[in-house]
Amino acid sequence: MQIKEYKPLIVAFCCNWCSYAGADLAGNNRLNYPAEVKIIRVPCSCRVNPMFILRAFQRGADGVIICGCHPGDCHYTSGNYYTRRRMALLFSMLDFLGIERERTRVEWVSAAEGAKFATTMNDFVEKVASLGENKRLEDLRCKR
Amino acid sequence: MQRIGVFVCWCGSNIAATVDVQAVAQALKNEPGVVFSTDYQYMCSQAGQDMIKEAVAEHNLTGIVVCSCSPRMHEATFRKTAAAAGLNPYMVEIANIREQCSWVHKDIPTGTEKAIILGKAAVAKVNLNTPLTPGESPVTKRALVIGGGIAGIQTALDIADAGFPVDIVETKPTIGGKMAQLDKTFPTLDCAACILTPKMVDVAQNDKIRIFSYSEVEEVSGFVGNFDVKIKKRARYVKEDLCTGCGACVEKCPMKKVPNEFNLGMDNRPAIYIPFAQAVPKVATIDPNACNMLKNGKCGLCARVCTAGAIDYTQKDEIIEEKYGAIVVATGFNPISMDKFDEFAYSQSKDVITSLEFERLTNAAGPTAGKLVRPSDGEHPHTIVFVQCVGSRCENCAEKGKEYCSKICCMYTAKHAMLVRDKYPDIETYVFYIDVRTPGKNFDEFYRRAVEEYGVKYVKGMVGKVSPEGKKLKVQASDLLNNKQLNIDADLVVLAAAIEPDKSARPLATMLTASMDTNDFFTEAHPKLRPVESPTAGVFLSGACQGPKDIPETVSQAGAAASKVIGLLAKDKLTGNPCIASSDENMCNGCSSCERVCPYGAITYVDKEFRMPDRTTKVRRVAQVNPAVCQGCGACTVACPSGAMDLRGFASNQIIAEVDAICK
Amino acid sequence: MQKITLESLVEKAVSLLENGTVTSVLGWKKGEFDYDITPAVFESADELKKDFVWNDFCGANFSKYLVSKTCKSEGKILVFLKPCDTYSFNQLLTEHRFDREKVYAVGIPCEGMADINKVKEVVGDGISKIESNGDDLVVTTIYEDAPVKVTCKDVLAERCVNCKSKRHVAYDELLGEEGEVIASERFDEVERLEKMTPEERFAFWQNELSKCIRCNACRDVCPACTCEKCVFDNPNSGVENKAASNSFEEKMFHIIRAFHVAGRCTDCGECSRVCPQNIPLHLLNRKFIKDINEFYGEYQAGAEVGLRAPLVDYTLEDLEPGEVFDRRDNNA
Amino acid sequence: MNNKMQNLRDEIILRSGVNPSKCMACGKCSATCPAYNEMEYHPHQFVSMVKSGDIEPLLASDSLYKCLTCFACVDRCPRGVEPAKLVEAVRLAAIRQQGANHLKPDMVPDMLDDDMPQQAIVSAFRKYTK
Repeated sequence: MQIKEYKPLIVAFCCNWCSYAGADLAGNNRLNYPAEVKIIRVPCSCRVNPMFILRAFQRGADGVIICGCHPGDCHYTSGNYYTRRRMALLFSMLDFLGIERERTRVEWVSAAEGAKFATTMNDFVEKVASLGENKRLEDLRCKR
Repeated sequence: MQRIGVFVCWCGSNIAATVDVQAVAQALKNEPGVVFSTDYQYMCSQAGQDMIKEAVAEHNLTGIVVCSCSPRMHEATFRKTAAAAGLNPYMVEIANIREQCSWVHKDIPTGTEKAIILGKAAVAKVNLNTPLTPGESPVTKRALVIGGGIAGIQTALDIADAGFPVDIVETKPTIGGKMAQLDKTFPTLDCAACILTPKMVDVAQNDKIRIFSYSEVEEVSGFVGNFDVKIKKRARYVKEDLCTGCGACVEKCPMKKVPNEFNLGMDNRPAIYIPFAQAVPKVATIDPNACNMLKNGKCGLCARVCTAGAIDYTQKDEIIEEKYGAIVVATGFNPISMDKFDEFAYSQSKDVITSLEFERLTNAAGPTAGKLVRPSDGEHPHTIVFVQCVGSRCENCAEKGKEYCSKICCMYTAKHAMLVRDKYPDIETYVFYIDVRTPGKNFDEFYRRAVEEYGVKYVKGMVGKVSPEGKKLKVQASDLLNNKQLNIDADLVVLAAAIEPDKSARPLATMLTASMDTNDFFTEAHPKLRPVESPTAGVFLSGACQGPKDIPETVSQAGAAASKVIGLLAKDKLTGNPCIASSDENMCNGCSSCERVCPYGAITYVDKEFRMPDRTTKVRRVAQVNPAVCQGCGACTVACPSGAMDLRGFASNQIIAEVDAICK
Repeated sequence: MQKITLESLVEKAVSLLENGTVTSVLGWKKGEFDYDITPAVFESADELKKDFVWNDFCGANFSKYLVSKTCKSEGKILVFLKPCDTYSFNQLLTEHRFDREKVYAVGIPCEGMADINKVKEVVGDGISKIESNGDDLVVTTIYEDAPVKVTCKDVLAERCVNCKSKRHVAYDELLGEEGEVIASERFDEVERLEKMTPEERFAFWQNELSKCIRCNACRDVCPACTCEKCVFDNPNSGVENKAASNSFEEKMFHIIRAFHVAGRCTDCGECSRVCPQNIPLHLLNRKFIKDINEFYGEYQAGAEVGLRAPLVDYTLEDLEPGEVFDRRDNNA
Repeated sequence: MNNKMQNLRDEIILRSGVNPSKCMACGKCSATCPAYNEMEYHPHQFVSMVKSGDIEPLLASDSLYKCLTCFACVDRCPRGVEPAKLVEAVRLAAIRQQGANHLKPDMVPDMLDDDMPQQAIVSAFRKYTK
């Protein structure tokens, strides 16, 4: 019997102006990263509601990463500063509830950092894969 | 229920090589709402677009999903296609299966599987799309130029030339800026005043241009096309409309020992002054920190000699409120302070000067009437050492210098050395350089002439220290090409100080919500393609406030900024981005969280009456979004605890639908 | 144990009603038992004299009631505020949730409220009567003939053991003596949890939150949860659910609720007081408060009207989300 | 550059913590160096020669012992290259070779005279001896 290799499911929220463009650049430069990463485009990282993150975990995501412009470079001048506070507090809370802290991450990726995008995703997928399936924040009804 | 058409693009082999496009089209056929699904070699081609239009007509589609390259590439194209087919352009969603799929994954099963999931997410989103229409706002046909240097002057002249009124706000008593302080200009060596002052006169005489000199911008609100600006006109204690600029008051003023900022403190001026002969407006200004009459009421001489009756010791600062459609920032630059560069002995010796001071020292209208002498004793110098890159290209000394190349120093230093040798062939001139950077029309030829024809001694290397000894300045430097350490007895040392943005730029940027880089230079909307626009709509950049620039570059950028302003003011109405926030008044608590995070001040509150289920009425405070100001970042949607605030085009339920589709 | 007497409160309320300053009074009323005190609106001196109560079980924070009370009635309402209630009062004012002009706030001192569960631990079930007597509570049960004496201090509610302030930050009039802000040890329990392994923490919360029956009492009593419509009741929010059908939704509800009140929660402790399952919900809020204090500087919601809550603010030098853990690991 | 030199270069860079690639060849280190005229190779040459792996001549040169470690070059360098630290690392590489101590105990008696502070000899001994 062949054992199916465990592949984590990663949801990446990317801001339209920097990180989504950075992801495009990774594509332009043919830089590989795992296909388990699925990108959702948002106008700014500050559009990402904690509810979206929890929803993703509920539906079976194993890791959620939020990418935005570097602090100071936000297209909307200050959106990512709010993201930074919100996510620092939210991730700390998830950790407080015993959720593995490696399952969540915020990374600043500029439109020029295609290579950083690919490296970040490779690294994130590897870390999440080593944790195995997300069992602490899942909804059994939503299991595949 | 939507009727969705799915169009999967091959992009030649760009997508088709790693994604089984037919399988994707087939798989998406079964998604809820999808009534038609197909694939094609080049969806963005005319034939591909026609295919979409036909399908819309044939299948009565209400939404479109294109699985293709990045939406950053062709979203606009397909929105236009949808509009041409009679659909609302915002009923289109793109699944990015090229940059974020086929190009990053290698094998077909993986690529295809991911492409299908991305397609499903796009379908899930389109199912919840609603037609969006952009809002419109009027345009005030008047421009504001902040800064009256050559950048601001050129921008204002060009805008006025197109027939639009322009106001210039300048903090100094006169326009002219740094260029007015220069002697000659490279590479043609025409005198700065000769080419600048006619432009200043043009500004003064143009009836479309108003000059607010000795003024500053106090407050900016509003948005592109509709800025409300408060300008503080500082009291100059002279009635501008009455003063004829005759100068009698300047001559008679008994308080003559005020350091003259126009000559960088190298000589003195009276308490009432006109910065220089060609000043515009040519109006006297009283320095309140120096004038005895203003300080303790003892004098009043200028009022007695003024035949025009222009002196007014009771004048107060005045606030002028005006509406503008566009704002141009032209705040310019300053040389950095040399106080921290102890090794060059700038604060120890009067004979160590900056290049800008050197300009004044050689200028016919300067403190020495153009005679080049040592500032300490007025003697003729025999050896002059020029040091380049002082404070520029500093990596570790952020508190001291700047990391960037100041760009203009190589050329003006060559100019200085050449002019010295031209006028005083007996003076030895040394230029210490790290690199000589001359990328401009006729620039390198100019530098070579300095070396070859004028005998300026260029030494590759840096000066290590300057120590005043008696009347001389001992200069210790390295000559890297000859592998020697040089010791030169100099009479004058000229430091090519790095330049930095004017200090007024930072608070101004905050007022304008325009972004800046870490060096306080204004950021352009795109470094290559939109170099004269700020990311903040309606704010434009002219001159050195955006980065170091020489005069030819400044003037061309000033013209470019003007043409962008003209393009904006020529419109009667602006159409906005329809993907903006909106608040559901039935759910809004009026708690102000959204207002506090909005970077654009787009949210205001009104008290509104609501009918309650028990037929009573209730007045509640609710948020309202100004569609012309909102840029659609979505910060408010997360700040809002009740979920009353949502973002059109990226609505919460749409994003959740995408999450669900991906995690299914 | 309360130093201020019932009589002085009633007297104040009656005089304000009679001189026309207020038209109604928000106060406490006896419920089915002596210890289940419910908030009530009184409109006459007779009602006040008959039903108004004030004892060691008057824990209810009235601030939230002002949201609905002030938008309906025309006249002013008198509200009695204990020190911790005044923080919620200010926070609601910051958020423009009620009309200050329609409120007459009387600050009253509080010596800490009793927790009926702690009383029951001592005397057992079947309590038929509780009376205050100096520093003691005299409890009569249906099973015992003689009443049992319980020292108030021993049955003080957790939030009162860790009282953060006996100072009123808002009032129109103050009865009794003003107290001080107290350097409490309220974060000790949060710290204890932080020191556990993630597995232990997960087990702790799994155990606690699985008790949740989604009665929404925590939300309904919370002075920060005054939304016109809660996201969990809104079918369009994407997260609507009325009952927790599994462990995820319990967590989802409590995480989101804590996040929504983060930076706005004054730590009044009402959520834990009303929880019928005795889940220590205040720990979630305190975790956010502790983090905010550590990451962005000390912040007490409601300390003043108009404060900018930390989540709608930022500085250029804020901590990166990834640094949160580095920092904690280094401190540990 | 042979393998041995490559290793030596990497070791020097590692030990000094200096990144010679940051050098923009302005020569301010050499311009400011008080021991310039005593040295065969000057501070900027140390940076450039270490960068290119041309280390053998440096190891053999007396310049290693002419540097006063006054750190003027470190203070003035606009790029934060810190040439003095590089010189120190090369010096260490030299004296760590077998028998390459620059100052040997039997040389000390000759150096003793009334003008020379003994402390200077002790610190020189520390500096120039493995």
